[in-house]
Amino acid sequence: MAGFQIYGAGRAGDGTQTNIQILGQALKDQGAWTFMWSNEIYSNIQTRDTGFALRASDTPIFGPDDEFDIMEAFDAGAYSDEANEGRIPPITKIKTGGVFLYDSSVRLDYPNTSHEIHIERLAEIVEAKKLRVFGIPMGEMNKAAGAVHVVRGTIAVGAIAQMAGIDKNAILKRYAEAFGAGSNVYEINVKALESGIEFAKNEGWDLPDLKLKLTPIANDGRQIINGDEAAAAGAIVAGCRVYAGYPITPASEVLEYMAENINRFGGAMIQADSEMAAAHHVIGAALSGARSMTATSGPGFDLMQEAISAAGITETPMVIVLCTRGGPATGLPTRQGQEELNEAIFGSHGDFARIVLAASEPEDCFYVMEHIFNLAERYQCPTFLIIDQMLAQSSYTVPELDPSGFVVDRGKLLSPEQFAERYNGNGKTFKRYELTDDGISYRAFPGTPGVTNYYSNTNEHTEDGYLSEEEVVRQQQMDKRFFQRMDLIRADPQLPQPRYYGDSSAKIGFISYGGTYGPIREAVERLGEAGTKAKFMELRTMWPLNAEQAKAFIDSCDVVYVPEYSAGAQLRGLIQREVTGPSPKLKSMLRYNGRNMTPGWITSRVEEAKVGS
Amino acid sequence: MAGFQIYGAGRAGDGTQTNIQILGQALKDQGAWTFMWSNEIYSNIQTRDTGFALRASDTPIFGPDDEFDIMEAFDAGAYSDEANEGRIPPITKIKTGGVFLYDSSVRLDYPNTSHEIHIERLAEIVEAKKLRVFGIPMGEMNKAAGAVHVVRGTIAVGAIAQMAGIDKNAILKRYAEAFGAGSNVYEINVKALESGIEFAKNEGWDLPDLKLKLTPIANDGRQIINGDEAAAAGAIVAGCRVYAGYPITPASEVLEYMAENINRFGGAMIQADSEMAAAHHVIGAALSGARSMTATSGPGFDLMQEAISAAGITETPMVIVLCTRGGPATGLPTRQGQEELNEAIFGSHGDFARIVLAASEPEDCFYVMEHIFNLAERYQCPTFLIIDQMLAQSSYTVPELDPSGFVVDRGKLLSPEQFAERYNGNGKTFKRYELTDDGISYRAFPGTPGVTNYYSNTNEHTEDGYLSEEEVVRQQQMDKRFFQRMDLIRADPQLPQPRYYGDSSAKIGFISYGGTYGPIREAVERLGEAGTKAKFMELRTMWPLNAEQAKAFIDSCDVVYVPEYSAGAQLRGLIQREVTGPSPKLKSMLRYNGRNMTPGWITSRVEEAKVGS
Amino acid sequence: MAASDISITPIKRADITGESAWWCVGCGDFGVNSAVQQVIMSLVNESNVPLENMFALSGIGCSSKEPDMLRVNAYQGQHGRSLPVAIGVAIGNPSLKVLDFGGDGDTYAIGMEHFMHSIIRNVNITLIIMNNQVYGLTKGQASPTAHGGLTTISTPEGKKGRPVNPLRLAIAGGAAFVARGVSWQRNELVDIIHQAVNTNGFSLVDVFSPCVTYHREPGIRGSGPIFDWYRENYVLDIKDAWEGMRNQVFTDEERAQLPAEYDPTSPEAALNGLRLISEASKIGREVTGILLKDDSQPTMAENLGVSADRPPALADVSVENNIAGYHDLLASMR
Amino acid sequence: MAASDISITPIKRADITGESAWWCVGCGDFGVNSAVQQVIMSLVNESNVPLENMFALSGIGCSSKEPDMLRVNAYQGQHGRSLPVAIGVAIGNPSLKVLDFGGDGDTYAIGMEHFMHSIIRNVNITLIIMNNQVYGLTKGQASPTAHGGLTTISTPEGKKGRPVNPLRLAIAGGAAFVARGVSWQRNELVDIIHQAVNTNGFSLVDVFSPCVTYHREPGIRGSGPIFDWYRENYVLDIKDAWEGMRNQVFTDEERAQLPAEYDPTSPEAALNGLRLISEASKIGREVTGILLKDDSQPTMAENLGVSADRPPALADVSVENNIAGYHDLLASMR
Ligand SMILES: Cc1ncc(C[n+]2csc(CCOP(=O)(O)OP(=O)(O)O)c2C)c(N)n1
Ligand SMILES: Cc1ncc(C[n+]2csc(CCOP(=O)(O)OP(=O)(O)O)c2C)c(N)n1
Ligand code: SF4
Ligand code: SF4
Ligand SMILES: [Mg+2]
Ligand SMILES: [Mg+2]
Repeated sequence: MAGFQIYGAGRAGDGTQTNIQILGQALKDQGAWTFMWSNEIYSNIQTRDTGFALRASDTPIFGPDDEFDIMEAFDAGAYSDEANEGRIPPITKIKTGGVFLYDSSVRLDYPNTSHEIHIERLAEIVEAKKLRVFGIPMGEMNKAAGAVHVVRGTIAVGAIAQMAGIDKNAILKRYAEAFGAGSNVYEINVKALESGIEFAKNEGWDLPDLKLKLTPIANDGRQIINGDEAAAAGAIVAGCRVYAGYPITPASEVLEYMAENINRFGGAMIQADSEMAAAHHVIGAALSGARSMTATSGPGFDLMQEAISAAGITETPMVIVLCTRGGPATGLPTRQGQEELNEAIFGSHGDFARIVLAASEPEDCFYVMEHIFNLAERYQCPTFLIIDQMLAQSSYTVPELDPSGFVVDRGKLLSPEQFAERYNGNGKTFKRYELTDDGISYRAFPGTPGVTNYYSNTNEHTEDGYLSEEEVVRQQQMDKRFFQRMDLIRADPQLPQPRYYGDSSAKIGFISYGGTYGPIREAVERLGEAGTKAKFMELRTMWPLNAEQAKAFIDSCDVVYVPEYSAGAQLRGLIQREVTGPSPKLKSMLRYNGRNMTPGWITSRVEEAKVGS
Repeated sequence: MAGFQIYGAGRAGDGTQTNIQILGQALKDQGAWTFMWSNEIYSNIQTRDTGFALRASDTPIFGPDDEFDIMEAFDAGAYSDEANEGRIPPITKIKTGGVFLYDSSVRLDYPNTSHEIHIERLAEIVEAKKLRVFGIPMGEMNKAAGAVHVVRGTIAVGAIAQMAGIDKNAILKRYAEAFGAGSNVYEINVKALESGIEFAKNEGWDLPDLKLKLTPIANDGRQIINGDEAAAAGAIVAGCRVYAGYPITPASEVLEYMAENINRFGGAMIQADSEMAAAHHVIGAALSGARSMTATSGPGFDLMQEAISAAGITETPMVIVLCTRGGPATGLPTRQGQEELNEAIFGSHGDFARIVLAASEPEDCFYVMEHIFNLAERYQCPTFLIIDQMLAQSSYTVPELDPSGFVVDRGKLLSPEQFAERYNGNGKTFKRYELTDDGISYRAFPGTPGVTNYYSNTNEHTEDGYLSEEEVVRQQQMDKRFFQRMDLIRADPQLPQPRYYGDSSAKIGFISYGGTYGPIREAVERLGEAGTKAKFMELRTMWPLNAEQAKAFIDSCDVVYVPEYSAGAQLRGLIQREVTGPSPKLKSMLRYNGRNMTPGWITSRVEEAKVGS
Repeated sequence: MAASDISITPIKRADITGESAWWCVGCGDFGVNSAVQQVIMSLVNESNVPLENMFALSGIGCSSKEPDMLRVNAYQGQHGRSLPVAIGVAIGNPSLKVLDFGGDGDTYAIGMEHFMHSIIRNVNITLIIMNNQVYGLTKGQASPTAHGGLTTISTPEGKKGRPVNPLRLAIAGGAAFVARGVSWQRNELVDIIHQAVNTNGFSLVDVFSPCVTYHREPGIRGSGPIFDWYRENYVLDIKDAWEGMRNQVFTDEERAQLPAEYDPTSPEAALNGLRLISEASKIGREVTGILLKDDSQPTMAENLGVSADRPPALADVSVENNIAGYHDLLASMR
Repeated sequence: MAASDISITPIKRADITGESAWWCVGCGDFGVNSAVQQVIMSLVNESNVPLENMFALSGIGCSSKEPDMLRVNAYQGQHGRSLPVAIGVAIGNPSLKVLDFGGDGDTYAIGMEHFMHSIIRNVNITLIIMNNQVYGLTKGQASPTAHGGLTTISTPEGKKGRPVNPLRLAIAGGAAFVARGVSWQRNELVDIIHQAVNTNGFSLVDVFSPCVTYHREPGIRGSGPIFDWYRENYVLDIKDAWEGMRNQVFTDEERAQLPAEYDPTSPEAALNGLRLISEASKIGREVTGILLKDDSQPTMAENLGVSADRPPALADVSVENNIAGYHDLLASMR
């Protein structure tokens, strides 16, 4: 695997993000696999430090690497904690021998005004890290060219393209796409790009170690997509036709995607008044016969707990994409966290069947939507997909997504024709909660012929939906709805199965789920390369957890690390409950400061553990 | 232990409940220990079958017995499932040789109209159970006396008093209390009571086997109280001065108690617009410096999840009495359930410190409130008390409740004087989230001198409460708020300790919590009497669960039964997570049909297990 | 007939009646149920609305037992949350006739968020509230509509503070139809509900439906008398209210401008209605009748681009038939 | 001075300023913050309100960062939930001056339940909304106050359906004080907030506080222009509104009855205010100024029997001092 990682250190509103994105897209068109993410994104809107990062590789990647090869520095926030708020400046994350490319202008414009870079102040770290420093007076060049401050990033892209040998035309194509070929903005960017290239060329700058050997792809369909978009697209392909949601980071992209796209397919996007309303809209739409879903995060998920319980007892399919972030309460709203597993599995009052899945990268997000909707309708129960902030909001390059294989299985939802065939003229009566042999009752479409007593009830109810508190009735419905249903679910072959990586003979294991996948997989590879055999079990069905599979894996190990973004070690707790109990074999690797794991963060913890033992 | 159990089978609105209650109170005054509960109470208001029951004993009791010695039958609902809704008629629950005392009137008045008892229709069951049948034409006697239909129950009480030898004056005293001595209603009841006594005397009826040897108590202070009232009274004594709540079964009695009483002590009862609002009122009141709490049940608890998370990160003491009932959703709203343990411990998003306690009978409910409030303020975190519907709403006789021992420990809440001493004039600055040596920061009373920057924040925050997303800040606050806090809590000697019953050398164990206490304790005694040694560990601190204690108990057993009112076996899951993992030693005893456990229900399951093994 | 046979008109009351009654004898809700059934029969039998297209919803409360009293497609949901479910149904399939039932606690306390937003969004449903000033099902605590001074188990000293006035809020929010009925006048109630259902947009029918068990006025007990209390002390027919206001509040000149009869469809109806409510409240009365009818605003379904002809619930979701669209969709993310 | 020293008047702006600014340069919220600080200074320095008695709350949103901009006792809560917390504070200790801050999403979308009930209960607090028609913090989706047609990331085809009109709802609910300010007129805003705080009961100050980053009108970009858009296309001063309505809507006779200046304290203010709002909306405008001021109603604290002299927060909770009362309490349950 060859590749590099770039950090754009700027200030909200100064264009850093856009330019890095365009560079990433161009690299992808050239055949690279990319991963782009916000490394420092504050939950506020202002002109403060931001960091947007790009990793590119000649093989697929699913997360960030430990350190940065290149830092584009657009102001002093790159190296200094100016506001003295305990911020760790990004320059500390450049690797030894890395590149520091900065705007050497003496004065900067809004929004970077008064954050000019004083290169002499970094002498120490430059020395210590043996950084290769390149200064370009980007701001001044802009001014001279009569351009705007935000295209400084384009100059930087030009310089990097020149030094790392990235095709200029590939980049121009993406600027053209973003701004419209021939538009004024486009032309300004073309000039800026060229000036960056020229500057580097004139200075004779070169980065031979960062040149990737790539084979440009002739539109092989590879996509750049984040987890939210992938889940939203997958939902539409799976037949979701009512989306209801309330904006919340890191789930808003699902709502926005639906706002843009669902109506074309005959669907509706309801921007609800709250998550509580949204969850109930989902139930209502499901009752009408539509496939429906919502997406949310922690605080919004709290507000959905009552509706989830209602879906449970009324046996209404309810799909929720749960995009997790740092908690509790508002917590770290724009940062990484996996502190909602407990609530997804054990939240809501009362005992009812539910299914909780997890995805690990956008391709997975997309394809799992087929199963989510099928499972939700097959078992008529709340069904959740957990994706964490990094996965939800980072852009990954993934192979072309193929909608053609999706199968829409609506379970025991009777089409008007099926309903007529089953009930009409033969004296049989439809009962919403009929006790059937297979333990699942029929659903139907209200508004279609014969469907006149489709009654769902959050009270305990008889087979035909009427309120009942009789112990026999209760027992039967509970047995059907909970015990029998969970048994059926457990046996369903469409429950996403765990995936295993690494050396199956290894005695060091990892168990995890979600966006930790990329970093752990790489960590396992690196450990292997360094002579430490390791393996990784990626859980995809969190509930019901398949205890036998997990037990087999754990039994085959001497030690099992459980990396997760939760101080409460929620995944580990689940494994204890279902598989091992408290066990010295399980070792938590907890990251709860809102920052992403990287392969090295993981491997170093394995090393520490070794040293310790 | 000697005693008997009476079932009043009537119809909502026919006075059955009132009369049974009065009988119970009189028995208590005579020295009995009583337990009174609604055996059949539908979540609806109408003239349908109800059953109100009374158990009396010469030793303390904490729950129902298996079968009934006496049934007062006020209409045909006593023996027949008239509406054909799958109802199991109460007559099936009379014990062999029991008493069936019924209204033999040919026609009944509202609300029992058209439900007249046809004694000949019960010939079979009377025969099979060898019932002693006593008919009194209560309705007709009323009519003859010009009295009202609802005093039929008083006639029945009179007959029972005569047959079981209960002091008439003790009963009259309670009627006088209820209706005012000398009032018209009182006089009518006196006549009715006397006519019942006369009737039985004239017929020569006698029930020698049900005569209790009691020593009348000269007001030794013994109380008749349900769990809700006990918790509410305990809260006031513990210093609760703002109660906010929304009506919900089985928690409404707490609200109603507060409506009646809190204002006298300078407090306020806010009947909120919803549980969501109520939980946030509790936070607000706590910020103002008041001890505050709410009480709710499943659906309402769902609505509090976001506020709980807010209390978690803002380190605000928040007391919730969680009265559990049959779920999910509306479920069985007036019936027994313990399906909210998971949500109490694992609900809400994010990782934060919390404490979950359980009480087993009203005395426990009362005294535990001292600790709940102290723990909540000492550790500045959400603190819950779980009580189940039977405990919340049934009336128990308990020894006199003594407020004098309550200690109010407000933890690190600085009084105005303490605040002045600590901060004024010495240049020290108050910081709400100060990193202190003991891991707990100070609170203060806004509005008192010097308190001008008391800032609580649901975002991750600096020591002085300002929003921060920096990794170092986050890590410090999280370590303090979660890890350090949970360690402190675990070590607190005021966490209610488990109680153990039965033979400590037994190899058959029970672990449970809440209102199962009474039935299990009796089951253990009966098993012991029948030669099967058994013991019982009553958990009182559910979270953090003391794993060592539980492990020691489990290790000392061959088999551990876990009786609970939850199909999902939530308690057992918790034990697995914290103590054992899935273990063949743990055997669930699940009751999820909304009906109470009884000692025999439990012992028979032990027998079955023995036969099975 | 098996209920699932294609419904054949005319339907009879028994065809749309549930399995048992859940209310106290004498409860006002029986009157509401009876009117509702009559409206359904008339819709099906006279207006050719297929019974299949009826969809009833409710929250939790005595009033919310209404779907248990009926036999139609229905959902009995959570306390205070039937409106957002109703929105899901109405958007999922706009051809359904959505009737939502609730109590005054249900909708005006815990359900306030949804009440206001459903009005503002103008979702095409009819909301029927059985307003009884108490929380009936939880045994009689004061509800938000309890009048000042009402003694209940949660207001032992009498309710303090103002009641919620749902009509005022509905008018201010811009409901398409706003009316107050009373449960004891069946024909008027049938007429009101009928008009409500036939109004395109959000319709509120707040019905005084006395709780004979828990609503206690000093000196009054039981079913009959509480109805009398309402009649004698509490309600004011909109005709009389208008008449009274015309005569007492306005000058002669102003009066000349005012129509003799209150007209709920006039462009001034919103302001006139609010004014009537205020004037009535000054004498401690609540207006009954139709206050507002204005279906000029687009409904929520229209705003979302769905309709009875284009219901999301019946959208074709087969992958085959959508494949070109799906490929387009994905092609945009590269 | 250490903030915890007993506060000594006069305080300066710096004394009540937080640690850093959380808003985009040019954001309307800066204007609101500045006015709020001025009001606090004036309360402390001129009206002898101890700084200790200030309590600021907020939900979540850009606007809800207000407590981070201040240095006073405060709580930054959950999105949409600051009002019920404010109620807890105001009841817990009625001597506190409670200022609640929120956004249009915060309060008028997800917080609607609390908004309406806080008004109706007449809790004695001042609610200041920074109304910008968008969800700023979540990057620009349409909020409930977004005007028809507004294009945002969640309304790519332009917002459909009606906006929430908070003033109308507040008047209908019976708020004690209802006003609309604009963030770019500091003095007027200071005056409005000052009056709001000094009104006993629930006060709403809805402030147009433009989002310069996400509120995009066709052809308009950046900070200055969006303010101009508001000025030129959106707002209507209450003086002008009244003047216009007097002249255009009423007959000569009617006009003779109407005062020349709008009077927010008149008994007719509620209806006049509603009428003004309606008339303005007909020309696509929103009224600014003080619409209503009426503190004749008892506050929530009064209704609950607590007060600044009898605050639950400072009630004596020692067991010793209450023991007789506690014994009584328990004696009743035997
Ligand atoms: C979230 C939640 N809170 C509380 C309850 C308990 N509850 C059931 S019905 C009810 C009030 C009923 O009053 P109302 O809506 O006026 O209906 P009514 O019974 O008077 O017809 C309450 C509080 C509940 N089921 N769910
Ligand atoms: C329960 C919940 N839902 C959603 C969010 C995400 N969220 C944060 S701020 C916000 C909207 C902010 O809009 P507004 O209230 O208008 O404030 P503004 O930022 O415009 O000032 C949303 C939806 C949240 N924090 N909590
Ligand atoms: S309690 Fe009241 S509202 Fe409920 S059924 Fe009885 S009379 Fe009707
Ligand atoms: S995003 Fe808008 S509302 Fe938020 S700070 Fe920026 S300008 Fe203000
Ligand atoms: Mg009611
Ligand atoms: Mg906003």
